[in-house]
Amino acid sequence: MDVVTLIWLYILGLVRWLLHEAPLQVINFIRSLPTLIPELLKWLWDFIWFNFKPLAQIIVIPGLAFILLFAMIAVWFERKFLARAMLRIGPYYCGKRSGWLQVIADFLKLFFKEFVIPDDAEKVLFLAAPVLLPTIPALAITLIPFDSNWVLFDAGGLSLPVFLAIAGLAPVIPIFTGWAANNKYTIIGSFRTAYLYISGEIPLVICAAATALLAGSLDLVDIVEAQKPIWFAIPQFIGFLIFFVGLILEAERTPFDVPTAETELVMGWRTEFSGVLFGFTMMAEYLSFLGWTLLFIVLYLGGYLGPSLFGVPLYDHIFWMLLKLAVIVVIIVLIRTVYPRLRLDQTLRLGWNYLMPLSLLNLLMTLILKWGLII
Amino acid sequence: MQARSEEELVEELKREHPELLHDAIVHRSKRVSVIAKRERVLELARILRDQYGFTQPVSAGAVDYIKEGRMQMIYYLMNPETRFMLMLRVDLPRDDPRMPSMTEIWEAMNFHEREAWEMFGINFEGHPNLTHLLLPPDWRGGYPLRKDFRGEGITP
Amino acid sequence: MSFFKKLVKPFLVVAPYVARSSQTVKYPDERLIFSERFRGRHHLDLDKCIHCGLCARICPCASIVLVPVEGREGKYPQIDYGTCSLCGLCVDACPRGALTMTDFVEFSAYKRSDLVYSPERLAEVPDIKEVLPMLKRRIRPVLTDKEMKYEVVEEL
Amino acid sequence: MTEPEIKPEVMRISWGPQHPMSGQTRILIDVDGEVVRRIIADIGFTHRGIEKILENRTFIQGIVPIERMVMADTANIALGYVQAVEEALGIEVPERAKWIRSLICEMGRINSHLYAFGLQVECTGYFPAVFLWTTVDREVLLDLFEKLTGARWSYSFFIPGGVRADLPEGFRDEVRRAVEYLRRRFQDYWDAMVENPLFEMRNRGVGVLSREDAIRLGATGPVLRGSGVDMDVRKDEPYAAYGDLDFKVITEREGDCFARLKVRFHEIEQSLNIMEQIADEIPGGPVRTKVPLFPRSKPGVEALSRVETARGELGVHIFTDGGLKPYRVKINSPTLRNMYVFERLAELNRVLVADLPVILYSIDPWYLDCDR
Repeated sequence: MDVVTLIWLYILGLVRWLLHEAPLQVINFIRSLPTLIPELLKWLWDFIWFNFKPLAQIIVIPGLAFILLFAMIAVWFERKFLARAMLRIGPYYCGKRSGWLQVIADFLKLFFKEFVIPDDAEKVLFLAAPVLLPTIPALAITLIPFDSNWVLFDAGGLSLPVFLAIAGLAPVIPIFTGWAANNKYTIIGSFRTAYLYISGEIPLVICAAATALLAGSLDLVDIVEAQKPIWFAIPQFIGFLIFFVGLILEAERTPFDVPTAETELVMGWRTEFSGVLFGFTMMAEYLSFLGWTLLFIVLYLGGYLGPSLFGVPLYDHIFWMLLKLAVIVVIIVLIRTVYPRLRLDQTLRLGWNYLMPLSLLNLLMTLILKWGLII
Repeated sequence: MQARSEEELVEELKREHPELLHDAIVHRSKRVSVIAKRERVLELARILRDQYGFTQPVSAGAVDYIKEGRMQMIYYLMNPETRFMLMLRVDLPRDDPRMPSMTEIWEAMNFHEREAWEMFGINFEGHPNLTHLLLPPDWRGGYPLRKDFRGEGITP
Repeated sequence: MSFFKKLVKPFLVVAPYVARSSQTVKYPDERLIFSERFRGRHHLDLDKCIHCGLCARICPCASIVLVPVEGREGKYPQIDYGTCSLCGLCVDACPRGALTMTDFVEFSAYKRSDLVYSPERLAEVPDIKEVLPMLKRRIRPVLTDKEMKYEVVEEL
Repeated sequence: MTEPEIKPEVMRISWGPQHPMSGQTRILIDVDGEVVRRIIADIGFTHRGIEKILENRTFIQGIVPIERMVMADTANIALGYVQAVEEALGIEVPERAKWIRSLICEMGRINSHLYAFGLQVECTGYFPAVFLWTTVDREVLLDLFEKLTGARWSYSFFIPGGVRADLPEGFRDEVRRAVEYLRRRFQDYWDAMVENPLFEMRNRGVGVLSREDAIRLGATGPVLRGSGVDMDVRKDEPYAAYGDLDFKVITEREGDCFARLKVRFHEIEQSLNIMEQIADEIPGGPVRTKVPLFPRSKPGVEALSRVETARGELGVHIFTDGGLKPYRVKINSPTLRNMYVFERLAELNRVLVADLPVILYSIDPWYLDCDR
């Protein structure tokens, strides 16, 4: 048989199939549709849920979008709020009186500005710092539970110590940045950072340990769940206050912004950064602020738990977390309008002489409380 | 040994230390001038500070009398008790303007003497740090407040 | 305990300020109404000027020069606003009141030579809409109370 | 200035002129860790040679350049010069003009003190509210200045023989209203700032200057009065209308930055009292005597006038030679004296790097005044 005959046979067969069998199959398919569609949707949902939920977490909450949005809103709010306290208007022309576009404009300006690397700087370290700086708090934020099953990084029941360990890495970078930039202001600023972190972090860790003790778990989700009867802010009032002060101290906000004291050290360890490098360090500041605030909410203010009426929680949702975050941010910005900066020695005295003994006292009280509960 | 009024102060100064000063004048109330001899001005200054209570230095500056060929260095001093302003004047020849530094007695004359040095070219012997104060360190244009100073072509 | 009281008190003082109206004048949109004596740029009445040149002599900044005007006799003052300090001594010195001061303070120009105002230019008073095209309303400073210090006037 | 040698164990930091808080000067500090071992003030960045400029201006023209010495406090500076000219030329001033001069001087003093106040707050950290509040409240005074003199900053309002114009219609009521307004505002300053415990921590016991040291080092103005010496030219040698006015010389014992701040704070209160007194009791009469536009001096006259500016005692010593211009004008500026005190403070106290801006702004430097 030659090729032409073969083709003809094939076409004939096709025509026969179309006339005899295809209509039946179409009818069958249409008949089975009502059962098929839910199956299809379920498959699609499972596919999205299992494959894209981590992706959504990475991108939306607590991922990049949330972090960037938080930094933007915080910057905008801070500028506008401070301006109001100073009887000014604040950003006005860029974005219809509210000035919200100003933040984006500033970000674009920082992004496209030329950045300068000093001649004598240690270039690798100098350039590594702005990259590493936002990474550490961002990594720590992944451990925060935004809902009972909304944890990006499962640390196997050890998320609190892992958080503290990661956050404890943060001061290392300012220290070697200050050295790498080869500037006198940066070196003084970096040493101040070292002093400050040590004095602030130890009370924080002790307070966090007390909450873990009270909850009986090192997992942040468990700690939140343990707050269902009552938020830890009440049984641990001393720890709550210490953690609040320590959080401002760790985030380097006024009145403890000693390492970047503008009136003394120009910009502290950040003096030599410009353009996009400076933008990254600024973002890192807001990120570490965000990270510590979230931990504060999780440990003391009941995380994602809603307000409970007679022990029955109303509705637990991410929304509560964000609301609490907003309240804390407002309070910390208000503190900035009201207080001047403390000196380094006064800050250290506060850390070692007051926060540290008080946090130990708090731990002791928690132990006694826990012991009493067991008995 | 406080003098009560301006006239008494001047009389007493003239009577007690005629070898140290040329003249002493009362301008008006609370304004006294003493014209000292250049060689022994340090002794007079020490007496003024320790015995007459002129412990507060105010300022110092010079005047260039080009026609008379002299420069006059004026130290403005203050007595915190009586609130008299005393002007201790020292006449210096214009071609050789040098005198002992007063920083030994009134420490705060440091800045003012540095200024007089760079503006008038008066040499203060024994000044701890006779460098430019207001003018740039590489200033080579002469002495700006002298009357024969011409501003052209001296910008460094 | 008084320490904590003191610690909290600044919050109570600062917090009401957040709700208070701001004191900013949004300049190109709003502009203050200046007082009667305000010393802005000059206005020259060409008919009153008697070419005496007192304004040029008394000017401390030497920014007034007498120049001839086309179609008129005598010389009239020309003011260089690059150096003028708006002290108003020329207005005081003028024996005939030919020079007066308006409340225009907008001098900006692209060239230095544009800051030199000829007598003809001084003689004309510009329209505010030409000087500030964005201007919408003016503001009158009033001292009423804590809340409000500026009162908005819609007229132009 | 050529730099002195550096010891090997210290680090020298050039603090300014490109620094957020240094102003137009360079301050070299030798630091050993956080402790400042030595302060070297390298002034002269804004030297304009005002003394030489004045030799080339007639007596009336000189008012304009000398006013540019301190922009926040032009009235007092101009008064020093004008009084010296009047004394050298033998010009009488009518009584009403003297009272108007006092009024403007006191308003200028409040203006300058408010500025100093705001800066001292600014340098203790960010603490942004109060600096802008003082700026807003200065507007009240500036509006008054504008109504009276026609300019908001450098008025050129005093001329030999009086002032250039009388008070405008209804001005006395406005002064009274402004005084009322400012008094009310100062309560907020006191509560938010002076009584703020953190602010007190930053200022108390910092940069202490004892009474003896203040006199020995030639401090002046609020720095001297903050150390407990009640020297005030307005009381010692009353000029303008100060002989007839009732006010107190404010002193504080401690001699630290906080004492200087409190001296300024209470001096503003005194100035407000004086403003009210003047508004109530100002006598009538002419405000200027006839003085030729180009007065000719007598040869060989000299006149030293002293006035109390916001920063301290200003002396203007005019020498004449019989021409239309002064032969020499010597200006004893207050900031130059206080800058020397600032230089020595590191030796008298333990000064930390963080205290440096606080101490610097507690002496209220105005570098244009310092460099002239």
